[in-house]
Amino acid sequence: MRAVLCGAALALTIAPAMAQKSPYADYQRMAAENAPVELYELAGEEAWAKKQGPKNVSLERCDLGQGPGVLKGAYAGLPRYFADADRVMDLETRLLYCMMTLQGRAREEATKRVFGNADHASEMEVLSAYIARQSNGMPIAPGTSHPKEKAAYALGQKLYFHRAGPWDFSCASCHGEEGKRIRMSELPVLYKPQYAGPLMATWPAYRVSTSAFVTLQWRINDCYRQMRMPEPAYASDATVALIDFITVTAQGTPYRGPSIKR
Amino acid sequence: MNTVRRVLLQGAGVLAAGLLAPIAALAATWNKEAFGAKSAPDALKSIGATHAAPSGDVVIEAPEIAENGAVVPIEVTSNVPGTRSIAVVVEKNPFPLAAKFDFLEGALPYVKVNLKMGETSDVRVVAEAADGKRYTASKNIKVTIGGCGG
Amino acid sequence: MPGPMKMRASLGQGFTEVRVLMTHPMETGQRKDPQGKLVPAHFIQNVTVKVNGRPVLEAQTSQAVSRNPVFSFRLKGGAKGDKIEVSWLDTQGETNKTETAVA
Amino acid sequence: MRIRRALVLSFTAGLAACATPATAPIGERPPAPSPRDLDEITAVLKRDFHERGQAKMDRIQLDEVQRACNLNADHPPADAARALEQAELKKIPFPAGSLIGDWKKGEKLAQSGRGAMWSDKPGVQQGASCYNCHQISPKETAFGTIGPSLAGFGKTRGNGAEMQRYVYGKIYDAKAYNLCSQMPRLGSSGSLNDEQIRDLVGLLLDPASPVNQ
Repeated sequence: MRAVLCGAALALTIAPAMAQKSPYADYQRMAAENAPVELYELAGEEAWAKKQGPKNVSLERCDLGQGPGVLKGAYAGLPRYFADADRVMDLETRLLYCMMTLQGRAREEATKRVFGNADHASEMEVLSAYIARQSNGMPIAPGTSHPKEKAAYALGQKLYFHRAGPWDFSCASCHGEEGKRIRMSELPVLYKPQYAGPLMATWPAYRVSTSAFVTLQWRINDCYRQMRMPEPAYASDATVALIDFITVTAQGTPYRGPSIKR
Repeated sequence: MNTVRRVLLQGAGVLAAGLLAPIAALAATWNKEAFGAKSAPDALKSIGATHAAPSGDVVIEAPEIAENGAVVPIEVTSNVPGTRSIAVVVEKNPFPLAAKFDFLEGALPYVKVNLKMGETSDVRVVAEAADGKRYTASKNIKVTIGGCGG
Repeated sequence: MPGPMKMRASLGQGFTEVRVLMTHPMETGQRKDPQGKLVPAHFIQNVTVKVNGRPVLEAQTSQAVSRNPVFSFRLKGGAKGDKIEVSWLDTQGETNKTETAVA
Repeated sequence: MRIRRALVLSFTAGLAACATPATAPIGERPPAPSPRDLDEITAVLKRDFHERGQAKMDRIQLDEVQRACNLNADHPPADAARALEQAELKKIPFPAGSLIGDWKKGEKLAQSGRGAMWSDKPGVQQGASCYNCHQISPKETAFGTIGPSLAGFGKTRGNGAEMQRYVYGKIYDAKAYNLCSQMPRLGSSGSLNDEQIRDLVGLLLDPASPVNQ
C-alpha cells in the first residue's frame, strides 16, 4: 500500500512540466487566501499619509495617473507616460517622483533603502502594497498609445531577449520556453499573455521564502543579480521598460493582488 | 504589570536553558513537555493521543505539495461531536507538536493556520471529544526546493 | 514594541468568521543570521480569543507557526456588533492585542 | 573578424528581404536585433546599470559568441557557428591524465546555486547551479528541466578518456560544442576552477557516483 502511495507521489513530483494544471495550484490558492499582506497594506496607508521631507507634506496629492490622490485603479493603469516628468513610469518610479517633487526629498535619501527585509519592510514596499490593493478586481491596463510608451515596450522586449554577462543569460534563458522548471519552480514564459497575465495579476507580493514583501523593481533587480549582471539602477528606464513589457503582455487580466510568492 | 513581565521573562530564560521550571502561575498554560517532544510518538503521548482512533470526522484541508516549507496553509475542521481541542503535529519537524487549540463554549472546532515544515512529512491532527476520547487523521504534504538557490 | 495586528470578523452562515494577522518573527532558534550567529528562539506561545469579554478559544503555539501568523477561527452564531478581542503572549513575555466589532 | 562580418551580412540580407518591424506583437518572439539595436541596448545597460561587488561593468560587454547569438536569435548560420565553436574549443586548457575528480565534492557544487553574483564573495561562494537545470543524481528529486537529464550519464555513455574530455570541455565552455547553448561557460567565465570541474566530471562519470548507480 505504501509503495503504491509513494509511486503516485513520485509521479506527481515529476509530472508538473506536463500537467495541465500546476501541482502548486492548491498551494498557491490557499497560501494567497492566508497571506499576511494586510499588515503591509496597513503600514502603507500610514506611509501614504505621513508628512515628511523638506516640505513636510504627505504623498496624498501624488498623481499616479488617475488624478492627484486618486488610488482606485491607479496601479492597474501603470506603467504609463506622465507628461510632467516626460517619462514612462511604473508605480515605484512614480512614487519616487512624488517624493522628490511633492515632498522635496533628495533622490539619494528617498532611494536609500528601497528593498527591505523580513524585520523591516521599506517605505516603497508598504506603499506598493497599499496602493496595489486598490486596483484589486480591475483589469490590468497600462498605457500603450504614447510614443514613449511604445518605446518602453520595445526596449523592454529587446532587454528580455538580450544575452549578456559572464553566464550568457537573458531573461528568456529561463523564461523563454514552456514547460520548463528551475529546481521545482515552474518558469512562466513572460512574453506570452497566458503566463504574464496570472503573474502580473499577483505582484507585488509577500514572498514566503524570505518572509518579506517584495515589489516588481525588486524582482527585476534580483533577476539581474542571478543573471550575474551588474546592478540596474532603481526606477531606471531599463527596469521600467522590462516591467512595462511584461505588464503590457499581461493587459486585460483582472488584477487580484497583492498576493503571495514562493 | 512589570512584575508579570519580569516573571515571564525569567520563565522564558529558564525555558531557553532547557531546565524544567514551572512558568509563573500568572502566565497562560503552555505544555512544555508536549511542545519540547522531539519525536511524533513522544509528542502524541504527552497530549494523551497515543491511541487516537482514525476518523473521517477529522478533516484536513491542505495542499498535497507545497512550494515552500516556510508557509504551509492548513485548514482543520473536526466533526467529532463535542470537540474540546484540536492538536496539529508535523511528524518530521524537529519539534513535531505545532499547535493545540482548546475550544471553549462559543467556538466551533475549526482553525486555519500557516505552518513551517522542514521537509516532506505527514501532518497529523488529533481531535479530543467531550468524553476525552481522541480521534485522528493525517495527510502527507510534500515540501519542495525551488528557485535558483542564490 | 510589538508590530501591528489586523483582524476582521464577519458573519457567515450560522457562525462568525474571525481572521487575525499578527506581526511576529516566530524565530525557531535554529536559524542563522547573515553573520552566521544563531538567532535565539522567539515565538508566540499563547493566543486567546474573547467574545464580549468571555474567552472562547485558547491556543498554544510553537515555533512551527509561520512568521507573521495568520489564524482563522469560527465562532458559534454571533451578531453584528459583538466585540471580538484577540491577544497573544510570546516567549519573551511580550503581548499584544486587537479588538474589532463583528461586521 | 571574417566570421563577424559574415554574421552581420547574413542578418542584413534577412532584414532587407522581409523588412521585419522592430517590435513583435504581444505573445511573439521579436525578430533578432540589428547590430544597431545591440549597440543601443548596450548603451542603455551602460547608462542604467552600475557595478556592485564582483559584478563589474565589463560584464555588459558582449564577446563574439554573445554577439553572434544575439544577432541571430540563437540560430546563427551553421558555418559561422562552427568556426566560433572551434575558436572556443581551442581556448579550453584540457589537463593531462584522468579528469575524474571527487564526485562527492562535485555533488555539493552541483547543488549550490551560488557564485559570480554581486552578493557572493569571489572565490568563496562558488557553485555550479547544475540541479537548477538538470536531473543528475536520482536522490535529488528537486531538479530543473531547462537542460537534458544527466541521470545515468557515465553508465550509458562510458567514462573513457574521450568522454572525460568531452564532459570537462562541456562544463568548461558549453559554447564550444553548441554555440548558443543556454548553459553558462563555467570555466571560461572564471566561475569554476580546474579542480572543481574535475569534481563535476567525477559526479557524472565515476562508477561510484550515485548518478551511475
